[in-house]
Amino acid sequence: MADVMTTEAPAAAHQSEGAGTGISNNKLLMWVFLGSECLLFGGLISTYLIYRSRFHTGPAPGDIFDIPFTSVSSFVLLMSSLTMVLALSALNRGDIRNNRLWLLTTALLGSLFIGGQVYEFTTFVREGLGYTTSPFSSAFFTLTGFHGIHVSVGIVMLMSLFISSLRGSLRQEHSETVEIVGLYWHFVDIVWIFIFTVIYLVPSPTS
Amino acid sequence: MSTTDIAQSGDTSHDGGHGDEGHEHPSDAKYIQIAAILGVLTALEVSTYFVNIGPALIPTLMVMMGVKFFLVAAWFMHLRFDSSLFTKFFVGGLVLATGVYMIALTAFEFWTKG
Amino acid sequence: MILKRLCRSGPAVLAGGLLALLSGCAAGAELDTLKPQGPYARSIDNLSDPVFMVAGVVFFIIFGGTALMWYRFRDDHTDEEFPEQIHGNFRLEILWTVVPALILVVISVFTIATLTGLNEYEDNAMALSVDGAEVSWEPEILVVGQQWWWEYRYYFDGLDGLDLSDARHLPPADIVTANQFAIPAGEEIELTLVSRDVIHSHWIPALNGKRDAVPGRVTSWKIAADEPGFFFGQCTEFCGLSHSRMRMQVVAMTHDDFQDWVRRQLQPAAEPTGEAAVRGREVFESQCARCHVVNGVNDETSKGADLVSNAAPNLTHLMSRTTFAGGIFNLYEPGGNLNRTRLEAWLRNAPAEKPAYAEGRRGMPAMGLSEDQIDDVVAYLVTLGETPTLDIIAATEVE
Amino acid sequence: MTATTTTPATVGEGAAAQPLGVYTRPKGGNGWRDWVTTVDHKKIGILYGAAALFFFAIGGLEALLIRLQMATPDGTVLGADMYNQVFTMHGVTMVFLVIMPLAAAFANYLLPLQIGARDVAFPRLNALSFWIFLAGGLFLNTSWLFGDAPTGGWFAYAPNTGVTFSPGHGMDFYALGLQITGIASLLSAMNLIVTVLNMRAPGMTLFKMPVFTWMILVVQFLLLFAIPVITVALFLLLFDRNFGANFFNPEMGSDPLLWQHLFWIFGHPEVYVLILPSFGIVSEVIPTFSRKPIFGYEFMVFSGIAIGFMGWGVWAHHMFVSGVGPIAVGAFTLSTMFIAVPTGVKILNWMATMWGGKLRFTTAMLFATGVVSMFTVGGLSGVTHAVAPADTQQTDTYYIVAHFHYVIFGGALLGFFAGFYFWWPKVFGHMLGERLGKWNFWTMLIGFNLTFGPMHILGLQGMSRRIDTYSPGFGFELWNLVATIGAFTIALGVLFFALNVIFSARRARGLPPVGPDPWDARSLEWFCPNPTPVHNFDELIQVESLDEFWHRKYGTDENGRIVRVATAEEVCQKGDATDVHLPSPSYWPVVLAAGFPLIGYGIMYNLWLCAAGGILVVMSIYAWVFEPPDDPDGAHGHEADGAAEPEEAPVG
Ligand code: HEA
Ligand code: HEA
Ligand code: HEC
Ligand code: CUA
Ligand SMILES: [Cu+2]
Repeated sequence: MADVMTTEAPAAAHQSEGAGTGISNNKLLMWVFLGSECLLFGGLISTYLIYRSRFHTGPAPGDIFDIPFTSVSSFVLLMSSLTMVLALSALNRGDIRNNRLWLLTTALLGSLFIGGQVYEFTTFVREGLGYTTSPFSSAFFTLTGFHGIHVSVGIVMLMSLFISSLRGSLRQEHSETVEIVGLYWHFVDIVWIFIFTVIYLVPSPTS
Repeated sequence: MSTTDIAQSGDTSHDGGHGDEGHEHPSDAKYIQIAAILGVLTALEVSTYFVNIGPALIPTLMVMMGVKFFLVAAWFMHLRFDSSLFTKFFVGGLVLATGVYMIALTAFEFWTKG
Repeated sequence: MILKRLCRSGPAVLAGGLLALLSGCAAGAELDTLKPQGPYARSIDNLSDPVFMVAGVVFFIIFGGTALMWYRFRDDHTDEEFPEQIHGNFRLEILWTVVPALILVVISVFTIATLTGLNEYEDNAMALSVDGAEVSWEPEILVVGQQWWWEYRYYFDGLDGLDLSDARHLPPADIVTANQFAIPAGEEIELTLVSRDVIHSHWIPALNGKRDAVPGRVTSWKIAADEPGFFFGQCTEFCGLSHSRMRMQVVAMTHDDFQDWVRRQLQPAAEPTGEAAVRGREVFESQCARCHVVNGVNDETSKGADLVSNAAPNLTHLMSRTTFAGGIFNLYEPGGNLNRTRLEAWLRNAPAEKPAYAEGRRGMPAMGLSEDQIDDVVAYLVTLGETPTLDIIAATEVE
Repeated sequence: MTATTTTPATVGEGAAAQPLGVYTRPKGGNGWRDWVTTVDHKKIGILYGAAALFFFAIGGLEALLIRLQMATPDGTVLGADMYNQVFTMHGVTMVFLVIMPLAAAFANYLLPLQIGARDVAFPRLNALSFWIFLAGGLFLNTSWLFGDAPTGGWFAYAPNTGVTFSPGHGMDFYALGLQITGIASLLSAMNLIVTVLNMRAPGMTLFKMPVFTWMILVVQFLLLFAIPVITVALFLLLFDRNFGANFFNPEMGSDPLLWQHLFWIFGHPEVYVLILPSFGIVSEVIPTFSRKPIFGYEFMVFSGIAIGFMGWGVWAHHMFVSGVGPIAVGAFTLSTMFIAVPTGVKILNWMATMWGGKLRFTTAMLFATGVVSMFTVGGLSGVTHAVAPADTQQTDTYYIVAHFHYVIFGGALLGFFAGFYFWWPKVFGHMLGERLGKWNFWTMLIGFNLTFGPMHILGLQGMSRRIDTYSPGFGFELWNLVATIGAFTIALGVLFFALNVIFSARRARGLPPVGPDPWDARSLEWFCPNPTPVHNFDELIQVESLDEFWHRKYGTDENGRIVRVATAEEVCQKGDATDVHLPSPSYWPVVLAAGFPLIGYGIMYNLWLCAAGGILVVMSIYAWVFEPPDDPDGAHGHEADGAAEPEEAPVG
C-alpha cells in the first residue's frame, strides 16, 4: 500500500529526541487494539460457555459438531499463520515475489477457512440448528460469526496489500505495514486456537 | 507507508523498523519448524476426540492449547523479540479478560454445573 | 451490638441523629428503612447504623478539615513568602492508607456475619389446620411477579418437589392472592420468588431488604415481623410502564388470626344470590374468566393464554383484600363501604386508571361493558370474600 | 508564522493540486469548514467541550422535567411513558454524552500540551473519534423526533428491553447509539495511549508526567478494556431484538443476569472513567492555588492506578439483590469496600497539599475544594452501599440516586468546572470573570446540595427510583419539593456560567490576550502563550522535573527560601516559531463518521440505508488511506522526510 498509504506530517521534526518508547506508533496502536480485542472475544466466549448446555429443544453442541471437519479447517487457518510470517520474512529480505506469493496464499487459506465455516453453518442449519433455535445456537453463531468477520476483514487487508504489491508500491521499507496486518492475522488465529479447543474439542453437552 | 516512528524519525534509514533493534529475525526454517510443532500439537489435540484418555482430557487439551497459543504469540507475532511493552499490553488484556470472565462464569456456576 | 455502641460518641451521634431526625419526622413513613419491625430488617439496621456513623465521622473529618484549611491557610496577602514546599510524607500516607483499611476490615467482619445470618433458612414448621386436616407447614410463600402486580401462592404441602421452572404454568396452589398477603407474626417466612415476564424486586422495608424475581430463575428470601401489623412494600426493580404502581402489603397476624385467614381463604367463592349478582356472574364467566380465576367458577388452567404475563389476579377472595390493582387503589372507603367509584372506573377502563399496554396484552384491557353490566359485575364481585375489619381497612389505606 | 490563534490549523495554505485529484486535502480556510476538517487536537478539544455542553443543556432540561414531575405527589407533568423516556435519556445523555466527552475535551486539549507534544499520535483518528461521538450522540437524541426514545433505563435490564416488552425502536436507538459512541471512545483511548507512551518531550519520564495526564492515561486503559464488554452486550441485545437471537429470552432458557453481568463489568469501570479525569484536574488546581507541590505525587499516581485496577473486581455490587448467591455477594461486598482505600488516599493527599499552603480562592480553587468535600459525601454513601445487607435496603431507592449524583455531580462535574475556570485563559486567551464565577460556584453548590442531599433521606424513607410518580402519605412530599427547588437553583448556577462565558468573551474583545501564566501555574502547557498557538510549542522542552514550568520560575536562595528566578514572560515561549510542520486537515473523518448513523437508521427502518451507510464507511476508509500524506508546501520542507506519520494502516 506503501505510497498510497496516508502519511501525516510529522508531529514535529524535533520531536525525535522525545521520551517515548522508541516503538512505532502504528505497531503500538495495533497491539493496544489487540489487548482490547481480548475482552471482546472473552465476552463472546463466556456467553457461549454459559449457554452451551441450553439448547432448548434444538440440537445440542455435542450432537452437531463435526470434529474431523473442523479440525481440517482449523489446520488450514493455523497454516495461514505460517504463510503470513513467511510473507513478512520475504519482504524483510526484499524478496517481493515471494512476499506476493505468500500474501496471496495466506488470503487463500483464510478464504478456505471461511468457506469451511460457511459450509459448517449451512450444514448446521440443515440439521435444524438455526440462529434463533436456542440460546446455544445464538451464542455459537454469534461467536464463530464474529471470528469469521474478523478473518474476512483480514482477507480484505491481505488482498489490499497484494494489489498494492502488484502495483509495485509494497516495497521492503514498508514491511511494517505487512507486519501489522500480520499481527492482526495471527491474533485472529490465536482466537481460533482457543475456540477450537475450548468449544469444539472439550466435550460438549449432548441432548 | 513509512515505517519509521516518531521517536526514531531522525533515523531515515528504513530497515524494516520493527523496534526490535539489533535482533535477528528467525529464519524461514525456524518458522516452518514452529508450524510443524503447531501441526503436531493440533493432531494430538484432535486425537483426543478419537482416543479416550479419561479425566486427563481437559487438562491435556488446555496445556496443548496453551502451548500453541504461546508459540504463535512468541514466534509469529514476534513477542519474543519485540518490545516487552507489547507483551505487557497483550498479556494485560488477556489476564484481565481471563480473570473477569472467570469470575463471571463462577457466578453462573459454570464450573460446578457446566 | 458492640459496634453500634462503640460508635455512639461525639459527632457520630450528631451525624446519625441528624439523619434519623430528618427522616423520622415525616408522618406515616410506611416504607421507612430505618424503622425495622422484624429480626432481619433489624439485623440490617444494626449493621448499617454504625456504618452510617463511621461515614458521618469520616465526613466531618474531611469537611471540617477542608473548612479549617479554608480558614487557616487562606492567602491573606500579608507577605509574599512562599509556604514550605512539602512533597509528601511517606509515613503519613501509609497511615491514611492503613487506617481506613482497618476501619473497613472491622466493618467487613460485621457485614459478613450479617450477610450469613440473612442467608440462613431455619426449619420452623408450624401446625396449621387446612381443610380440617392438621398439617405441619414451614411458612413459605411463592411470590410471582408480573407487570404490574404481585401474586402470592400458598402451598401447604410445601414447595419442595414442585416444578417452578415455568412461572406461567405453576402447579395449582391452596391459596392464591394478589398484592396483599398474610403471614403469621414472629415466624420466619421464606419467600420463593419467580417472575412471569421481566425482573421485579420484592421489598417490604420494615421486614427485610429486597430480592429480585428474575424470569427463568428461582430466588429465595425471607421476611419476619415481630408483632402483628401492616407493612407496605413496593416493586423496586424498574419493570416498565407502571413500575411505580406495583405495590404490595403484608398483614402479619397472630397465629390464631392467621389460621382463621387461611380457613376463610380456602373456602370457594359463595354462590351469588342476588339477581344482579347472578347476572354479574354471567358477565364474569363470559368476559372476565378468560383471564381471572374465581375458584369454583373456573380453574387455573383456563387462564387466558394471550396475556404476556399469562395471568391476572385471582378474584376468589377479592373483597378480603383492601386494595387492588397493584395495591394502588383502596377497595374500601374509610368508613368501610365499597370504594364503588374506583372499582367501577376500573371496570370501565382500567388502562385509564393505571397505565398499561392493554393492546400489547399487558395489563387489564378496557372491557367495553355497559353501565348496567358494570353494576352487575360489581354486585357479583362484592360477594367474593369477606370484608376485613375496619381497623385493617384504616391501617392499609393507600390513597 | 506567528502565533495568531484565529488562523486555522494549517500551514498548508495554497497547497498545489495533488496528483490524486479528488483526494486532495482540504486547505483549511476560515469559518465552519475549518472546524469540520480540522485535525488539531486543540480544536477537537474545543469541539468536544462545545458538544458536551450542548448535550448538558439537553440532559439538564430532562433533569428539570424529572424534578418537575416529582415536585408533588401524583405529578402530572409527564405521563408514565414519557417519564420513563426522560429519565432513561437523562442518564444516557449525562453519562455518555456529557461527562465522557467533557473528559475527552480536557484530555484532547491538554494532554499533548502537558507532555510537551505537537499533537496526539494520530490527529486524523482523533478527529474521527470526535465526529463519531457526535454522530452517535445526535443519533441517540433523534429518537425524540421519532417519538420513540428508549424507556429501559440507562442500565437497560433484560428482558424488559427485549422486543416483547419494549416493542418500539427506543431500545434500538439506545443500543445502536451507544455502540456508535463506543467506537469513538475506543479509538480515542487507543490514540491517547499511544500519544502518552510515545510523544512525551525529552526528559519527561512517566513519573514526571502531571497527575492529570496520569489519570487520563488510566482512564484510557479503562475504556480500552471496558468498551469491548459493552460492545458485546449491546450486540447481543441488538441481535435479540432484530434477528430473534436468544440471549436474554428466559422462555428459551437464557438468563437475564447475563446482561447484568456484562453491563456492570463495563459499568463499574465506567464510573471511574467518569471520575478520574476530574481527580486529575483537581490534582492540578489545588497545588497551583496552594502554592505547594502536590502532596505525595507517587501515592496519587499509584492510587489512581489502583482504583483503575480494583474497579474491575467489584461490578456485582450492582447486583446484590438479583440473587447471585451469598458467596458472590460476600466476595463483591469486600472487594467494593476496599476501593475506598485508594480513593481516601487521594482525598487526604489533596488536604495535605492544602495544609500549610497559601490558599488563593479563585473560582477554580473553590470548585476543586468543592470536589474534595462533595465527592467524599458520595464516596461514603458508596461505602454504605458496599455493605451488602445494608444495600438490600438501599438499592433502587433515591439513596442510590443521591450517591451517584454526589460522586458524578459533586465529583466529576464540579471538577470539570474547576477545569473550565483554570484553563479558560489557556484555551481562549481571556479569563472567565471571577465575580460571576463565585456566583456560579455558590449557586451550584447550594443548589446541588438542596437537590441531592434530601434524596438521601427520601431513599432511606423508602422512595424507589425510576418511579414516575409517588403517592402522598409516605412522607416524600417535602423533600421532593426541596429537591426540585434545588434543581432549579442548579439551573441558575449553570445560567451564571453561561453568562460568564458570554460576558467575559465580550469584555475581552479587542483586548490583547491575557499574559502568560495567569495563575502562577506549574505544568508544561503554560510554556505556550495564551491562547495556545496552532503549533503548540516553538521548541521542545527539556524536562528535568515534575512541575517543570514552576521550577523554571522559582529557585531557592542560600537560606533555602523560595525565590523567583525568572518571570513568566522569560520562561514562556513566544509562540512565533515558523518551521513547525502541521498535519493537514481532512474531510474524511467527518464523512466516515456520517456513515454510522445511516447504518443505525438502516437497521431500524430500511436496510438500504444500511447499505448506503456501509458503502460510505468503506469508501471513506479507502479515501482515508489514499489521501495524500500532506500538503506539499515546500516552505516548511520535509525535514524528517521519511518520518511521516502513517495513521491508519488498513488494519483493524
Ligand atoms: C463517578 C462515578 C462513581 C464513583 C466514583 C462511585 C464510587 C463508588 N461507588 Fe458508586 N455508583 C455510581 C457512580 C459512582 N460510584 C453510579 C452511577 C451508580 C448507580 C448505577 C445505577 O444503578 O444506575 C452507583 C452505584 C453504586 C452501588 C450500587 C448501589 C445499588 O444500586 O444498589 C454501589 C454498591 O456498592 C456503589 C459503591 C461505590 C463505592 C464503594 C465507591 C467508591 O469508589 C467510593 C470511594 C470514596 C470514598 C469512600 C470517600 C473518600 C475516602 C476516605 C475519605 C477514606 C476513609 C473512608 C472510609 C474508611 C470509609 N456505587
Ligand atoms: C452523569 C451525570 C449526571 C448528571 C450531571 C445528572 C444531573 C442531574 N440529575 Fe441525574 N441521573 C444520572 C446521571 C446524571 N444526572 C443517571 C445515570 C441517572 C439514572 C438513570 C436511570 O435510572 O436509568 C440519573 C437519574 C436521575 C434521577 C432519578 C430518576 C428516577 O430514578 O426516576 C433524578 C431525579 O431527580 C435526577 C436528577 C438530576 C438533576 C436534578 C440533575 C442536575 O444536576 C442537572 C443540572 C443541569 C441543569 C439544570 C441544566 C441547566 C441547563 C439549562 C437550564 C438549559 C438551558 C437551555 C438552553 C440554553 C437550550 N437524575
Ligand atoms: C385480558 C385479561 C383480563 C380480562 C379479560 C379482565 N381482566 Fe381484570 N385484570 C387483569 C389484569 C392483568 C389485572 C391486574 C392489573 C394490575 O394490577 O396492573 C386485572 C385486575 C383486575 C382487578 C383488581 C384485582 C386486584 O386484586 O388487584 C379486578 C377487580 C378485575 N381485574 C376485574 C375484572 C373484571 C370484573 C373483568 C371482566 C369484566 C376483568 N377483570 C377482565 C386482566 C384482565
Ligand atoms: Cu415490578 Cu417494578
Ligand atoms: Cu459500581
